[in-house]
Amino acid sequence: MTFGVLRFPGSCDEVDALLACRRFADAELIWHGDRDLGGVDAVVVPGGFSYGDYLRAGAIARFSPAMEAVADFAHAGGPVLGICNGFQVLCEAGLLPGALLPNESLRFVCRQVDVEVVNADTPFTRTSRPGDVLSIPVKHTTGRYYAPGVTLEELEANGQVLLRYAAGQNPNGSLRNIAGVCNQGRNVMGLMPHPEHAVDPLTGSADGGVLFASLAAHVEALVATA
Amino acid sequence: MSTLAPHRELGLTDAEYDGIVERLGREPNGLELAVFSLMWSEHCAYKHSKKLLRELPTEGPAVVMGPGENAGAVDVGDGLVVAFKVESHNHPSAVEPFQGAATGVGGILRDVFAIGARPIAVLDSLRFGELDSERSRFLFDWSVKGIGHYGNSIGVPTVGGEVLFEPSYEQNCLVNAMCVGLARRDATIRSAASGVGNLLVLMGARTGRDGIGGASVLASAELSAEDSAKRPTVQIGDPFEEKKLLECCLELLDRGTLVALQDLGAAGLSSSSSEMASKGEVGLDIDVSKVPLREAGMEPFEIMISESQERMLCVIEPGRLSELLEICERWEVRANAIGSVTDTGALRVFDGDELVGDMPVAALVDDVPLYDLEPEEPTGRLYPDPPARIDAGAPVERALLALLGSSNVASKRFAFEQYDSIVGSRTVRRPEAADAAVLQLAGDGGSGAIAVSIDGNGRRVAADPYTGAVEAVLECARNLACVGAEPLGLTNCLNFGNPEKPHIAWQLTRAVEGLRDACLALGVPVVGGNVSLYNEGAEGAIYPTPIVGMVGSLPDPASTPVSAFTEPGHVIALVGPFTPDLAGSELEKLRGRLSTGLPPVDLAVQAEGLAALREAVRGGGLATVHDVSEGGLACALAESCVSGRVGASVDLSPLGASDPNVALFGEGPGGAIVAGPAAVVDRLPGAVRLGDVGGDHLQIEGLLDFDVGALAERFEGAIPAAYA
Amino acid sequence: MTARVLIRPKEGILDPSGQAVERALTSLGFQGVSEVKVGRLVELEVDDPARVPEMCERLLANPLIEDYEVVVLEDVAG
Amino acid sequence: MTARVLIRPKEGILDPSGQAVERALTSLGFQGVSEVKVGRLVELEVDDPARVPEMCERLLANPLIEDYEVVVLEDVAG
Ligand SMILES: Nc1ncnc2c1ncn2[C@@H]1O[C@H](COP(=O)(O)OP(=O)(O)O)[C@@H](O)[C@H]1O
Ligand SMILES: [Mg+2]
Repeated sequence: MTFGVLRFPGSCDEVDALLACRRFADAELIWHGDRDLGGVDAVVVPGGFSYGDYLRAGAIARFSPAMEAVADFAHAGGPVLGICNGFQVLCEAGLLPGALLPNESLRFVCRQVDVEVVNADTPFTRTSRPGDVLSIPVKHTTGRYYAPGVTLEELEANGQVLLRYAAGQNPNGSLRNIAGVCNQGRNVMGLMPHPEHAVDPLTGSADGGVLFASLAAHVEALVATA
Repeated sequence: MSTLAPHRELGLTDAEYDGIVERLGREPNGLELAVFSLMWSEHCAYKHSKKLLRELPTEGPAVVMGPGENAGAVDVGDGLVVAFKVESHNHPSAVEPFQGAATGVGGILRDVFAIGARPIAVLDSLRFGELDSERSRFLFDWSVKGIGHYGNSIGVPTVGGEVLFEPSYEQNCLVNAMCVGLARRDATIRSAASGVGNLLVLMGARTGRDGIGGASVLASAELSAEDSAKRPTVQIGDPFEEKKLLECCLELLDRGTLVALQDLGAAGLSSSSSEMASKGEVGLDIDVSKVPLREAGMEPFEIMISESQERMLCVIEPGRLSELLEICERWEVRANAIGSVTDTGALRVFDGDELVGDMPVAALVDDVPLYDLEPEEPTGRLYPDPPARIDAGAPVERALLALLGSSNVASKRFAFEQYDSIVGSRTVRRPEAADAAVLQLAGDGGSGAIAVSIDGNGRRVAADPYTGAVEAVLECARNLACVGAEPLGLTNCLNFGNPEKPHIAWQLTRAVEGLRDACLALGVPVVGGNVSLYNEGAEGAIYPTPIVGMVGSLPDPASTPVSAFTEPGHVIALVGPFTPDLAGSELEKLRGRLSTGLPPVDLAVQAEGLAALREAVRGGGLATVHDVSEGGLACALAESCVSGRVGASVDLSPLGASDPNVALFGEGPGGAIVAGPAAVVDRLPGAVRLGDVGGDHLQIEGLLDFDVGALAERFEGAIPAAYA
Repeated sequence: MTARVLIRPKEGILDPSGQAVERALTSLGFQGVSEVKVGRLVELEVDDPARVPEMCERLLANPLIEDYEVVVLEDVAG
Repeated sequence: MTARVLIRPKEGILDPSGQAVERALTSLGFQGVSEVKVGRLVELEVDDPARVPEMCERLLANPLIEDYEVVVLEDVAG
């Protein structure tokens, strides 16, 4: 099983994501200019400030050749995980519902937060249980999740809200404390917290490993049944 | 430029002008005068401090690069070196704090990757007026935003720093930034140009009229009412451009494409090219018509002195130009060959075919007039007393709450939460988790970790320049010792007033002597630094503020203690040679006084104490180590309680102080509180057992009893409250 | 020709910048200020102004959260 | 009354957002785009529009690096 981690000009957490993935499977970087994803089994769109986040976070990166390939990959059912800036990119690309707005505080916030698993029945959360509390850092200026009311109702009804900030810990004003969502097909997920920065107790926590372990297990299971 | 004595307008004295004529053998033209005025400015030439800085010890077994290169570097074993440097961006930040602080970070990052090291950490040291001043709130807020903007966007974690608030910084704030980088020892590069016929290539952003006159006018003159006239020279930072430039340069170095590399900082192309030429003892020809411009109609002299950000200069062999261009294109980095290495020993500037300037490199860089300071110890007081905030007779409970809620002692979470402190996956101890930030090197092929800290206390240096400077070094080394790190090297930034004034010259001289003696006593070499003079406002000079940054190494990051008390039942003790005194303390400040003179420090005893603390930490088993600094022992205990959200019961009578205020709030170098299992703590030589961790109150026998929640509210709420 | 694009937060979406500016103006002593909204301004020279709405749809604005308005200026030579 | 404030980077000041948008538009295939500038838009209801320039000087714009332009709209009811 191989993860592919995108690298845009201005990505910052791509190497962290690569190393996090490698704790669970093989992983390689994918250059933004490449249209070919090289046969990876899952894609991670990492954090950072792609194209400087000028104009609007994630707005420019979504047009890169690699992102076109990722869209095809996702439409074909391939698993895609967007972290922070990657979440913003996937929303801008229409692969995930909603949008990320500037934090209510209008400030960058870097903080360890508790997030609760809402739905454990997805490729991204299958090694956890509903109600599990994960300690994962956030670090962003534009992380306030927004979607219109009807969309929010649909997300809740379909089990597309995967992670929520624990009570009192919403760092950005996200609606309904939403920290991570998936698409209807459950193969594309985005979250603002950084699981790749929570894979080692030495640097704070290993709770974020759940997401990579789940993805790896998901792909292995697919291979086994194929 | 006015026709009346233009050299004076550019900040050159008549004697300096004559010196230029003598060295050129003729009158300089306008371009040459502009270039000389910058190269001979305080900022570039260190004309008032160079002689003094020669006193600092610069050699040590770990030193790989010392002062003179873009950044200093020390060996951390396993074939790795750590490069680091601190630099000021005070005056630009006082004019436009967001861009000033951001470009300060951008500039220091370039210094570090210029020697081939990947930046892995930023630290900041900030000074403002008191937070009840609207201007200071504004400057603090936007400086922090600017630092975060640049560091966060470029993906380098800001792992530590410090900020203090004193009335003397009201007009002239200080924004110092330190960058730490990591390189394989065999992959570092120097800035000396070499190889006649080799090409000079400018990489990165296009050149605009940014900061023209910045080096001579903004950085080397006192701030005055005419500052508004200087406004259009504000430089804008573009971290995205720098991120591409950084990755591109590191790839070029990795492939061995470059002969030499140099960042463009103050005085832009003029200083970077002439310094490269000077180091390599060669000449350079530059054609300004080949420099890509952002604005139409720029004069050759403007191109030579523009301080546009995010640019680097390199020397390559002609045969490798296409390889360089290819790599630059991949990273979307602009690159243009703008000149070549010559054997003329001159910096020759062409505009197309026309020679528009011709200056001996030696006259620009090496043979610069240096001045002797004329220090004179002041007879009277230099600074007014700070405004009183509490009575001298206030009960100790009030004093503790006042101290924890004072901006100097209160938590700086407000600032450091705006910084990404974890990108890079090296950060083992984040801000406020321990006294120094700890960065593991395992992912880079290293063993163990490095610890970094930046410190300085201008008020104590104002009270006693020699002892205050000694204490800055000791504080920084103590922060490292708290996490078990041994210092490998030191960088510093000397922020002072106008050195042409005898009392400032005296402060500077005494402070440098203090730095020197402390470095010698600890065996820590100075591998680099920066000097920022003329920090004065209408009310006079800032407190003399030497800032010290250190990098140390430690064998095992996993066993690093934290500042917080962690477990009920742990035994608390005080270790180290600590003699509390109220002179220069935060309590004295709150009482509205500033002493003259600090108690003398025995450096040999302090050095021993630091080594013992480090060994104690390395011995393992200690859960908590926190140094005693601003606010004294009571504040240190309160911080450890608040951080761990747990209480402690202690008795200070074993310390034998007669005045409870001195015992609780007295300051001075050498002390740290430790906590851990009794078996571990009791084994420590010289440890004075004070009590244990437990409950939800901080109880100091016979003196104080506070709910930890109430202390937390003070400590954590004070700075946010200033912005509510 | 110069095109000017005005981009503002959609009605009903929390606009903390607008609120912060409103509070700050009031505390600076400016009376009678309300409904402050902060958005973005994009100005560009274009050969074919008819294509600007498409630029907005694809890149300049995010229609889920922003409204935009295009004004074409006759060679104001910005 | 509604006041509209257009804030843009001063002539000659680096505008990284504008550069990024210009490159992005071009690579999306929009031809003939140049001089892209990205600025801010502030709209507000004010009793006394004559005070808006002062608001710009003190808060809305950063006169060191930005120019502003105030347009007063007759109750367009935003
Ligand atoms: N301006 C700042 N930037 C980043 N971190 C800061 C800043 N100010 C303080 N910190 C962090 O807050 C913690 C406590 O700061 P301080 O009280 O100044 O420590 P010390 O007393 O050890 O010098 C440290 O971890 C420090 O790195
Ligand atoms: Mg400390």
